Amino acid sequence: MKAVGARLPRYDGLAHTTGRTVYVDDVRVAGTLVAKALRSPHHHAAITRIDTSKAEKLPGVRAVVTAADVPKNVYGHLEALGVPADEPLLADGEVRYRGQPVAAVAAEDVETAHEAVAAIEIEYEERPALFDIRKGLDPDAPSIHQWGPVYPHFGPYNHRRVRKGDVEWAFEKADVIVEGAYRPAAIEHCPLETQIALVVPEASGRLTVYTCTQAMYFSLGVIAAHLQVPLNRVKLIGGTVGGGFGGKVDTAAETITCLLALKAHRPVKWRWTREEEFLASSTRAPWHIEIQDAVSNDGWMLGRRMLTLHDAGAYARFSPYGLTKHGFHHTGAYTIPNVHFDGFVVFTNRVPTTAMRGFGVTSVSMAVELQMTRIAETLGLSPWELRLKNANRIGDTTANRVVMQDPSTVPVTLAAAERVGERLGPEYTAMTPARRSGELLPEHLAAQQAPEGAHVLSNGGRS
Amino acid sequence: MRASDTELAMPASAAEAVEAFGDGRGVTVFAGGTILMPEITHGRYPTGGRTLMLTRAGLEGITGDGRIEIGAMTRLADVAASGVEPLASAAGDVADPEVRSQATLGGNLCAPPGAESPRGDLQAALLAAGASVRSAGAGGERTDSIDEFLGRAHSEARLVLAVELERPRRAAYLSLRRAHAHSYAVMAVACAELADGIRVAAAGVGPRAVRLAAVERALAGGAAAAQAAGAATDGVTPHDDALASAWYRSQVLPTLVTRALERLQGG
Amino acid sequence: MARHQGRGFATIEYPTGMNQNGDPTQAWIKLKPDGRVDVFSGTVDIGQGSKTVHTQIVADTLGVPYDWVTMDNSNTDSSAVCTGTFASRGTFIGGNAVRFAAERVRERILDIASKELEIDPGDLEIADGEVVAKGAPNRKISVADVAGAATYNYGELISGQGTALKPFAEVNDDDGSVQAEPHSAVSYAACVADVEVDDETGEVTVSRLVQVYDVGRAINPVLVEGQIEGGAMMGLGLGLLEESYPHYPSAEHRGEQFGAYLAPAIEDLPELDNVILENPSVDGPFGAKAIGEMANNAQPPAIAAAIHDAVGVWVTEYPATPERVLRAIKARAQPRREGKRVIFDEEISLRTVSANGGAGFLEV
Amino acid sequence: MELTVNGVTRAISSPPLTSLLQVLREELDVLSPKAGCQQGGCGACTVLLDGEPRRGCLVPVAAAEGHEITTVEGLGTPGDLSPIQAAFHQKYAAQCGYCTAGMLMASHALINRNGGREVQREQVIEALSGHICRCTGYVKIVDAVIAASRGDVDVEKEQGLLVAEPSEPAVEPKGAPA
Repeated sequence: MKAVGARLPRYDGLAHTTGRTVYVDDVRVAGTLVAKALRSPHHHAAITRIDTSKAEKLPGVRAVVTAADVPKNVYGHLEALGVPADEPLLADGEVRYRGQPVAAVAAEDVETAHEAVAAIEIEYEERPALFDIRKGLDPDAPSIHQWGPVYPHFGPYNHRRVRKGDVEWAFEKADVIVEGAYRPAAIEHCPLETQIALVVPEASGRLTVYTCTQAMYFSLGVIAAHLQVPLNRVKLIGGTVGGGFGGKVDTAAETITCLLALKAHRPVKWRWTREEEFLASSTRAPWHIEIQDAVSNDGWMLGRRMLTLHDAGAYARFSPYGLTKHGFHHTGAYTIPNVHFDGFVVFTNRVPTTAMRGFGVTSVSMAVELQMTRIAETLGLSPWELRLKNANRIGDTTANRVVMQDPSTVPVTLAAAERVGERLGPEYTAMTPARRSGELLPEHLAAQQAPEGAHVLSNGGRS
Repeated sequence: MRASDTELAMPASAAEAVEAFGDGRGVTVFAGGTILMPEITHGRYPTGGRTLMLTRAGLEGITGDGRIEIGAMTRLADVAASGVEPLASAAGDVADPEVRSQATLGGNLCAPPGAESPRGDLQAALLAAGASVRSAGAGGERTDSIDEFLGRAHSEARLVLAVELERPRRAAYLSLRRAHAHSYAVMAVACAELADGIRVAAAGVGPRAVRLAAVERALAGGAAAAQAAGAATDGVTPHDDALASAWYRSQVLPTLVTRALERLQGG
Repeated sequence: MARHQGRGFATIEYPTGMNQNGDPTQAWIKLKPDGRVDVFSGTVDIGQGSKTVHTQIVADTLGVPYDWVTMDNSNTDSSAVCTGTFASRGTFIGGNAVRFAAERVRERILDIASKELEIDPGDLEIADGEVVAKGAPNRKISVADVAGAATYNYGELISGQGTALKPFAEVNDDDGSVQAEPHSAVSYAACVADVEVDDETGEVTVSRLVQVYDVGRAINPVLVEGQIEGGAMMGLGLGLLEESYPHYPSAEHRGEQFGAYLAPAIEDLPELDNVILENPSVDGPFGAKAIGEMANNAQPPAIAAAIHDAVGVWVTEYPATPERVLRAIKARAQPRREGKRVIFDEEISLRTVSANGGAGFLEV
Repeated sequence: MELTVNGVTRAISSPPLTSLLQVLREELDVLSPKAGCQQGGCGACTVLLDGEPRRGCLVPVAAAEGHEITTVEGLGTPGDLSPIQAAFHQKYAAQCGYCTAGMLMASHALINRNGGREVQREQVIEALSGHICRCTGYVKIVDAVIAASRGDVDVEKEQGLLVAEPSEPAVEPKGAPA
């Protein structure tokens, strides 16, 4: 082997360092129009009137589109995974977050596009808005989503459940119960390249879409679904992106630009300004996480109850997926035999939240790891040894019954301790991820352990 | 209106600039452009049909020794290199070297309050230094104290020509900022010992910088730094914005004042 | 002025590939008549370097020099399905797709070489662009000649396709259990943060981050470092700086300027000490696991723990802005003890903040 | 108006208050400067005016007339890299590449200003303090600028692909499952 493991130069390094990498904004097509959007100034409002006729008549304006122009306006990014559609491409009768696109224009130049947006006549009737997920089920909470305050489609439940073992036993047995609440904030992806699309209508009727998407086939599917065309009517050109971090998994600019190009019969480019990016691009979700851990005085994690509220913003987008992933990983890098997890996707009048680096699990790490440090502090134990003692090991099972085959909690923790000169007891420094036995396999962990060779337990745990 | 429709004037001297400015009605003054250019790019051309670009008006330069005059178009990079404290430290604290190479003293002085964060990073230093502002406009040229000028700012149109100040005996400047060149400082405190005593001013505690008169009185009465700083929030009404809350500003202002005064006194 | 040092740490895990799987990446590869290799895959390079990594995987799977391989991920006509660049799936799943395709191509090369050399394909191997008989190094044919022979003598386009796909893992909605692994591999990391806290202003400075990552196999170690370093700064942002709504939940304050959004800047850069472990995964390409997404997960809790170590307060609302740290220092909140329960953070809890004590969320 | 970009003087028809960035990209097809924010906040559009770094989005083209403007296109080409470009390539200082042009121009100016001496880490941090990179964590950018200032970069080698060098794990694997 020569290439694998080698410090080979970047495939695109020379292009990057000579300014020759071609991003969407660098593609030049003659006759390209400029797109701009009319966005909601309100967090929550009914649209009582919209009239685009003055904008359409402005010299230099080539297309104006609203919800009425979209073949299938309401589509869900995760319909294939069973998440029903709830989000309109262009707002129709109602806006649910500030910055939500209501209409878009394509014009010969940017100043005309700005004028056209300003010439669209629109009237709103403001409605009460909700921003605190903890208040989503308050009796007086405003009604902001057609599904109600929380996403209701986790099978028969309105929340994602993870249950394993006997959590009542664990809390009964515990010497100490440590409770904490953790609140990661909304975060911008903030790539240097803002959302952008350039759409060229071909003579054949196909659309060529220059895209900054992180997910070419995913975006192809989303565009084709909104336009109600087969996949061969749209060609995406991309693969080179000026930073994504999850925000460009959303198909943000492409589809509306397609509608404008189809209506104008001209190439159209829509590059979001940085202000639009900060105002209306999706964010990492804010979360509210409450943990109760049942622990023994000698540092065994006996059981965990965890409640998570995930702020979806105004529409579901990927939130049910992210929350499920969060629930699957809610024990972190540790084996906890008895767990009871409930997670809710709560709607607010914020911009829809979406995937971002570590989606669903970053929030687990932020909550669970600080909780682990707290537990160690409360029990008067070393935070290193608490983690090593409860570390994932080969043959342990996760909260959702997956058998661990190559866990590395122990090697990474020991390597970090060694690097900073942390002195640990010999029983810890000698640890490996090998299967539990002896003192590392107390009675309460025996039931969760999988037989040798098993990959998934259909029914693991104490019960 | 469209920026492309504006009538652009580029006066070649101070006199031409004053004439072109007239009474300032319908005129947008373009100094360094660090605030104005993004507005133009985003289709928000501010006011009026005429833009007065001062780039070639010869309004830059730092002259004098005891009594110092700094031209309105002097770049912050040059102010920062001037050694005239506390102005130099304040100028060096603005944004990053590229912005400082373009932003001007006059532009900074006339910057309207930002929607999301404070602006006018130099105001506290100018207040502390007891500067005066020479400007033109309706009624002709005149010189105001910085306190008067800021008090009337945005209620009348003035073309700033220069700032004048006596070099303070001692001065100190301290800002509280996140380590981000692109972010405005949360708060800044400047203090200077002049012939008639110590002046202390703070930026970031209101829409524009203010003198901390109660602190100055306490110092005049012989109070030690920390004791005088206890009065820092007297008459100050901090605000919430994207950088910090009013609560935070109230809590930390005395600390910042103490540290600035200790720096002033400790050398 | 009172500055306090503190240290905290965290250990984390992160799965590879889409949660519950069902996310294919397909790739196909063809040879030009001189043996040069064209790879078509729809995996988007968002800067992490997937083009480089996939090229390395294909080069070694085929046994040809790296610079023989051309990667085309540019459009949906020539590339087959790739679900996308997310869920840390680029190296593991995208890499497996190009690996599987390259294995097919390798079989075709050996088959045709076998005809040319009149040696059983099982007795041939490919290295440095040459097909060589095992144990008889002078009996060989270049891959270029094999490709030429395929094109002009045998009438064959040497090509191969591969798909990396794990079947969708159904979830039991009653208890969250799954019937198949809901991911492809799990990566692990630990992070130690050293901080300095100013107890009068609440300002926190991260002076050093020590980070250990188990990536299975570092296909390109410098690109792995790049993910670790970039992730460290993003994690620092999550822990200390960034917030879309600085006065959350007051939504009027989602800023629209860089001046109000504190993406980590070069001035925030602490000393970084990175360690890469290579405990190979069972089925990743050359043993690789994931690195991209997990890289910003460990720093925030390590920093928050370090703040506690420095000044004795818990800041559990991220980011730990100067304001939050100062409020915690002023409040010096102690947990409420009730029997064996030690209850922190009551003031921000659902029971306190919601109008009905959390009814509907709690105890369902 | 006329504008001199990378040694070539061309007539400009954009209105005088158009940003230099806009003129470079949309009128002259000089594409290396990027419109990262157009607020002066990110540094992706930094170009050189008479050798000094300026934000292209903050300079009106009227104020750029009469000055020599240099962009990455004027620094070097894939077959003829400047030292700072070679260093960025060799040190992997670019990931997505969108901030790279601005970083290169500011770094190039810093090294020139420093008159052939090795630049110090603090100088790099000061010079690049207004430049946002969301990918790299800046580590390799700092390394690249210092290396370029020292002449510690093999420009010849960077014209093509590097020869593979085997890597060593930083720490021996331990506890690997059988």
